[in-house]
Amino acid sequence: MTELQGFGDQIALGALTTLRTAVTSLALGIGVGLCGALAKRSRFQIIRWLADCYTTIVRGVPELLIILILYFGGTVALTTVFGRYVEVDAFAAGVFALTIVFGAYATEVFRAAIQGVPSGQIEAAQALGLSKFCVWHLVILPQMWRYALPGLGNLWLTLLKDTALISVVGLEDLMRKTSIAAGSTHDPLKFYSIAAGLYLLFTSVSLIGLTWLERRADRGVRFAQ
Amino acid sequence: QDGKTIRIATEGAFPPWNSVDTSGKPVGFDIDVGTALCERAKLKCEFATQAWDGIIPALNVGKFDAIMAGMSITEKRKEVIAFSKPYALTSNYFVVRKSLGLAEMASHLKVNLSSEAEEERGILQALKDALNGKIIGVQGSTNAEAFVREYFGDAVDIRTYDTQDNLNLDLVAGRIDAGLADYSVWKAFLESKDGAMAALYGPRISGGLFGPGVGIGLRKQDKDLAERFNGAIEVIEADGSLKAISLKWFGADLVSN
Amino acid sequence: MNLHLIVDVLPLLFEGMLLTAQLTAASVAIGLLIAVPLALLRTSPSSVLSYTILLYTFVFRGTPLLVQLFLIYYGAGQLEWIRSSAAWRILREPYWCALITFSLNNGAYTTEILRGGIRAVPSGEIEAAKALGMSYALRIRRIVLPAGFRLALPAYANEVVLMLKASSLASTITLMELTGTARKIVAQTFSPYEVFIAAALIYLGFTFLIVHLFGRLERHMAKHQQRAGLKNNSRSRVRAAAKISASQKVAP
Amino acid sequence: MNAPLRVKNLKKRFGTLEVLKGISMTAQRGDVISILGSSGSGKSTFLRCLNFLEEPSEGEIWIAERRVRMSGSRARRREVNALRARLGMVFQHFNLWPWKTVLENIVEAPVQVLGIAKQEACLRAEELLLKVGLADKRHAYPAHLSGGQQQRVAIARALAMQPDILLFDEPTSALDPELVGEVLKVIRSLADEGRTMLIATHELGFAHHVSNRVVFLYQGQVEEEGNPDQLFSKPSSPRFKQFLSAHFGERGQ
Amino acid sequence: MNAPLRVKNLKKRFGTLEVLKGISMTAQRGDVISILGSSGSGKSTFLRCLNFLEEPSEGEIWIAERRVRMSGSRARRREVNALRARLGMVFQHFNLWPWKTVLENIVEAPVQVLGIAKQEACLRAEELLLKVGLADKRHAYPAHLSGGQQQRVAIARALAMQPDILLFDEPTSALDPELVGEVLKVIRSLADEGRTMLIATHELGFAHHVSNRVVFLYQGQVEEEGNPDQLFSKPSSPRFKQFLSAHFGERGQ
Ligand SMILES: Nc1ncnc2c1ncn2[C@@H]1O[C@H](COP(=O)(O)OP(=O)(O)OP(=O)(O)O)[C@@H](O)[C@H]1O
Ligand SMILES: Nc1ncnc2c1ncn2[C@@H]1O[C@H](COP(=O)(O)OP(=O)(O)OP(=O)(O)O)[C@@H](O)[C@H]1O
Ligand SMILES: [Mg+2]
Ligand SMILES: [Mg+2]
Repeated sequence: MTELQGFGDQIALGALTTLRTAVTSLALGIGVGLCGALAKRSRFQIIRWLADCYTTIVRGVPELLIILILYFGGTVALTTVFGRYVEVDAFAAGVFALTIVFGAYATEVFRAAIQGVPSGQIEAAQALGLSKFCVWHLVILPQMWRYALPGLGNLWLTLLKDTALISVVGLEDLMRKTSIAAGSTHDPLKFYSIAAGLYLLFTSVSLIGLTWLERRADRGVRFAQ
Repeated sequence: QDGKTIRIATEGAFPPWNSVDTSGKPVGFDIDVGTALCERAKLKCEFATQAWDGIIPALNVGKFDAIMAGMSITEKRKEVIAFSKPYALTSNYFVVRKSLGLAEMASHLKVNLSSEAEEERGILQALKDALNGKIIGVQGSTNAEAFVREYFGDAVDIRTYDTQDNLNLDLVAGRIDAGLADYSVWKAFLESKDGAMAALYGPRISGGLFGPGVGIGLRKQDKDLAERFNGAIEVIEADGSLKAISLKWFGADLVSN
Repeated sequence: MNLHLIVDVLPLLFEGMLLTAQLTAASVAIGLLIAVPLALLRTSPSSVLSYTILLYTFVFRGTPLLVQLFLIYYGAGQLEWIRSSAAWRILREPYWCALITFSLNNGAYTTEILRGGIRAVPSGEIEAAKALGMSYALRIRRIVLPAGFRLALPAYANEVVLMLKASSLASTITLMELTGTARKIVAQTFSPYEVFIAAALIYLGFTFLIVHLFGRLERHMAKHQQRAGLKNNSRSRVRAAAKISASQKVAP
Repeated sequence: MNAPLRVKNLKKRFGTLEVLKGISMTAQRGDVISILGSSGSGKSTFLRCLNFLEEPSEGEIWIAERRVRMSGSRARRREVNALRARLGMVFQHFNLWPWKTVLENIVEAPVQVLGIAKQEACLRAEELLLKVGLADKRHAYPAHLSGGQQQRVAIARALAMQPDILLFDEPTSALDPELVGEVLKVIRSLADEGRTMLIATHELGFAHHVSNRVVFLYQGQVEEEGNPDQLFSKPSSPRFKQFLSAHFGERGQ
Repeated sequence: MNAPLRVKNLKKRFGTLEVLKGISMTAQRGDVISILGSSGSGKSTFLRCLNFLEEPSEGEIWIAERRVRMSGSRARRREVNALRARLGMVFQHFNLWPWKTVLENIVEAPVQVLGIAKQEACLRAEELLLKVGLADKRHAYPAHLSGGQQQRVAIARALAMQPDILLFDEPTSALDPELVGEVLKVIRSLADEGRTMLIATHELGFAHHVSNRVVFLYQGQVEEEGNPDQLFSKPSSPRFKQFLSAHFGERGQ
C-alpha cells in the first residue's frame, strides 16, 4: 500500500460506507418507487396530483439541496420540538435523503413498466378472481421487471455515485475519503483514478447481478432480431 | 461550560492548514493552534472532519461548536456565524507561469488594501498593466475571486475553480496564465516538481477585501465561548507559541503583521 | 430572506441559464445520436459487438461523472503529447471538454435504456415486419425503434432530467453555467439563500418543462392504449363514428 | 326459479359507438348457450361485461339471484372478485402468462384464490392437461406452443377453478376437428355436472352440437333465440337466415 | 415447368424436438394448397420456415426456380428480404402493430418496401378494407377491434403487398361463416390472377371449397396428399380417415 501513501485503509472504509448507504437506499427506494407508481395510477385525482408533485419537484431540485434541506431542516425542526440539539444519525439522514431522491426517479420507471404489461395478462388474472393484491403480486410485478430493469439499473449506478453527496451530512464515503487523500497528498489524479477503479468494481458486480435478473425476467420470452 | 467537550469541525483536505493523517486523524496548523488554545482556555476539545459544503450549517444546528478550517473572516459569513479575532493572517500572491516572460516586478512589495496610500495604488496599477489580457485562475467563492473581479475584472479573463489543486493543474497545462491565492496554498505547489514552471509574482496583498484574516467560526449566541477563545489567542500570540506553530507548518510567519 | 432579491437575481442568472440549457440540450442530442446505433449493436446477436459496447457503457456508467470530467479535462492537460497534438486545440477549451464528457456519459446511459426498450418489443411485431420483406434497416427504423422508444420513454425522461442537473458539474472546470454563476453571485452579493433559491427555481422550471414535454410525447405515443378509442379522438375518428351510426340507422 | 345468471337490458358504449343496445337473457343450471353473431357484433364485449372486465354502461347483472352493484365502491370490488372466481373465462386471445410454464399457468389461481394446496392443484392440473392432450408440454412456456396448444392451456386454466359458470370466447378457433370433438365432450360433461356455459362461437356445427340454446346477436341486440335444432332448421329472422346460408356446411359437402 | 415454390426434404428441429421430418412439395402458379393436420403437427412451423422466420434445420427451398441459400451471409439476408416481399404471410396470431391504426398497418409495407406513393397506397388500402368490410374502422387501433376484425386487417395487410405467393396461417379462425365466404371469394380471385397460396387450416369445409390440393401433415411428415374431392371422399391413410371422421360436418347435421 505504499503507493497509496498509507491512505488505503481510509479509502476502504469510505468504500464500505458507500456500499452500505447505497444498498440500503436502493432497497427502500424501490419501495418508495413502487408506492409512487401505485399513487400515479390511483383512481383519486388528488393522490395522482401529489405523486406528480413529488416526482417533479424532487427530480427538479438539485440532489445536494434536497439533502441539505432534509438534514439541516430536519435537525432544526427536531431541535425546536425538543428544545435542545438532537443528534440526527448521519447514516439514517443520508439514507433517508437518497431514498427520497431515488424513489422519485424509480416511480417513473415503475409507472412505465407497469403500463408495459399487456392488458390481456392482467385481465386473465382478474377473470380468475385474483384479488387486487394477487394481481399485483403474481402478474404485474413479475412481468414489470422486464421493462423496469434497464432503467432501474441506470438509477442504481447513479445512486451508487450519488452517495458522494451525503458527505455534507458528515458521512465519510468513498468520494470524500478520496478527496481528503487527494488534498492531503496533492496527488488528485492518482486518488481519483483509484476511486474510479473501485466504482468500476462495484459496477461490475452490479452488472453481473443485473444480467442475471434480466435473464430471469426474460423467462418464456421469444426474441426476434 | 466546563466539563463539556467543545467539538471543533475542520475540513481535512486543505493542507497545511488542515488535513488528515493516514489513520484518519486530523492534523495541521488549525489543529495545533486549536489544541494550544483549548489548553490555555481550559477547554476540553475534540476535532472532527466535515465536508466543506456542510460545515456552516452543521455548526448552526449544533453538531459542532466551532470551526477551525482555515476559514477567512468575511462579511458574508458574518451574516450567519460569528468569528473570534483572527488567529492567522492571509497574504495573497499571484503566481504566474514563467514561460509568460512578464516584466520583472519586485516581490518584497506589500499592498494593504485598507490603507489608501498613493504608492500602493501605483503598485496595483503596475500589476494590472502587467497582467492585462491574461487568464487568471482563482478558487471560486473566495476573497481572491472577489478581489480579482473588483480590481482587475475589466482587464483580465477570470476562471474560477472549485479546488486549488485543479487550478494548479490548469496552470501547469497552460490553460491559465496566472493564479491568485494565499501564500500558504502556493507554497506546496511551488515546491513540487510541477510547480517549477511557475513563480510568485508581484506584491503581497492583504487587508480590505481579503478581510482581517483567518478566525474561529462560532455560533452567534455563544458569546462566552468567543470571549474565551479571544483571550487565549492573545495569550499564545504574546508568548510566541502561535508563531512557532506557523513556522512549523508553513515554514514562514503568517501570524504577525 | 428577501423575495425581491430572488426576483432581482434572476436576470443575472440568465447567461448561466443559457449555458446550462445549451450544454444539456447539446449533450442529450449527441448522446441520443451515439445511443441509437450503439443500442442496436448492443442487442445484436453478435456477442463480440455487444460486449464491446457493454465495455463503453460500463465504464461511463460505472464511474462518477465528476471523475470522468476531471480525467478528460485535467488528465488530458497533464499529458505532454496531448498538449502538443492538434487535439489540444479542442481539449484546451473547457466547453468542449464538458460537451464531450457529458455526451459520452449521457450516451452510455441512453444506450442501456434504449436497449431495454428494444428488447421489450414483442417478437410478433418484428416478425410481421420481416414477413412483409422489410430489410433490417427498415425494420429498425419503422418498427423496432418506434416501439422500443415508446417503451423506454419515461426512463429516458429521467436521464434527461439527470443530465440537466449533472451539467452543473461543468462549473468544476471553470464553465460559468447556472450553478457556477449562482456561486459567483453569492460571492459578490453575500446572500446565499436568495441566489440559490433563484437558481433552484430555474432548475425546477427546466425540469418542469422537460417532464411536461415528455409527458405530452408519451400520451401522444400511447394513443393506441387508451381504453375507449373514440372518446379522445382526432376529427377523422369522429367522422368514422358518425358514419357507423348513420349506416346503422339505414340498415333494417 | 334459481337462475345462476340473469342479464337485464345490458348496454355497453365505447365512446360514441354503442356495441350492446340492451341485451336480456337468463341462463339456468346446466344450460349451454351459444352466442352467434357476425364479426364485431359484440359477442366478446358481452362476455367481458358479464365478469366486469368491461364496465357495462347500463343494465343489470344477476349472479345466483343476487344483483351485482354497478358503482365502483370498495365493497363492490370485493364482490366482483368473489364473483369472478365463480365465473371462468377463456379468452379469444388466450391471454396466457408468458413467463409461467403451462403447469404454473394452470395452478396459479386455484392455489392463490381457492387456497388449494400446491401439490393437489398440480395433480388436478396434470389431469386436465391429460384431458386436453398436453401432458407432455407441462413444463413448456406458452411462446413455444402452437396456437391450438395455447388455446387448450387456456381452457384448462379456466376449468381448474371449477367455476359454476363458464364463459368461452371462441374456444375452438384454433383447434382441429378432433380436438373440437374433445372440447365438445368436456363441455357436455360439465353441463351434466350442472354448470352453466356461455359460448361465443362462429362455428355453427359446434354450436349446434354443444348447446341447448342459441342466441343470435345482431347490431347489439338479440335478433333470434331458441333451441338449436329448431333455429337452425327454421330460422325466422331474415338476418339469421342469411347468416346461416353462408355456412358451407349447409351449402356444400 | 416453372414452379413458384418448391420444397425439398425440409426439416426443422426445436432442440431435441423434431417438428418437421422431411417435407417435400411443389406449388404451381394458381395453386391453392390447404395444409391440414392436428394441433401441434407443424403447420405453422412449416409456413414460417418457408419465409425463414424459422431457420430450417435442413432441406432446400426453391422460390421461382432459384434455390435460397441456407447460410447466414450478407447476400443471403438481402435475398431473403427480397423473397419475403414476394411472399405474403397472415399470422395465426395476426401480429398487427398495436400503435399504428388499421390504415397505417396496411400501407406501411407497400410504401416502405415497394416504394409506392403514400396516397396511392392509401387508396389501395381503402379498397382492400372495403373488400374485407372494415372501411369504417380505418382509423381505429388494433386494440379496439374485435378478433375477427383484427384478422381481416391482417389479411388486408398481406394482400396490400400483392405478393406472388401467399401463406395463410388459419386465416379464418376468428371469422364468422359470412366472412369466411368472403375470404373464400378473395382467395379464388387471387388464384385466378395466378397467385399461389398455401393455407394452414383446420376448417375442413373451407379447405374443401378453397383448395385444389390438400396436404395432410402427420408427425412431421406428409401423410396424405391430393385433390380435395378425391381425398375427402376416399381417404387412404387410416390417420387421415380418423381425422376426417371427427368433423361434425361428416357426422351430424
Ligand atoms: N419456438 C419453439 N420452441 C420449441 N417448440 C416449439 C416452438 N414453436 C413450436 N414448437 C412446437 O412445435 C410443434 C409444432 O408447432 P406448430 O405451431 O407448427 O403447430 P401447428 O400445426 O401450427 O398447430 P396449431 O394448429 O395448434 O396451430 C408444437 O408441438 C410446438 O409445441
Ligand atoms: N376497447 C374498445 N374501444 C373501442 N371499440 C371497441 C373496443 N373493443 C371493441 N370495440 C368495438 O366493439 C365492437 C364489438 O367488438 P367485439 O369484440 O365484442 O366483437 P365480437 O362479436 O367478439 O367479434 P369477433 O367475432 O370478430 O370476435 C367492434 O366493432 C369493435 O371494434
Ligand atoms: Mg370476439
Ligand atoms: Mg399453428
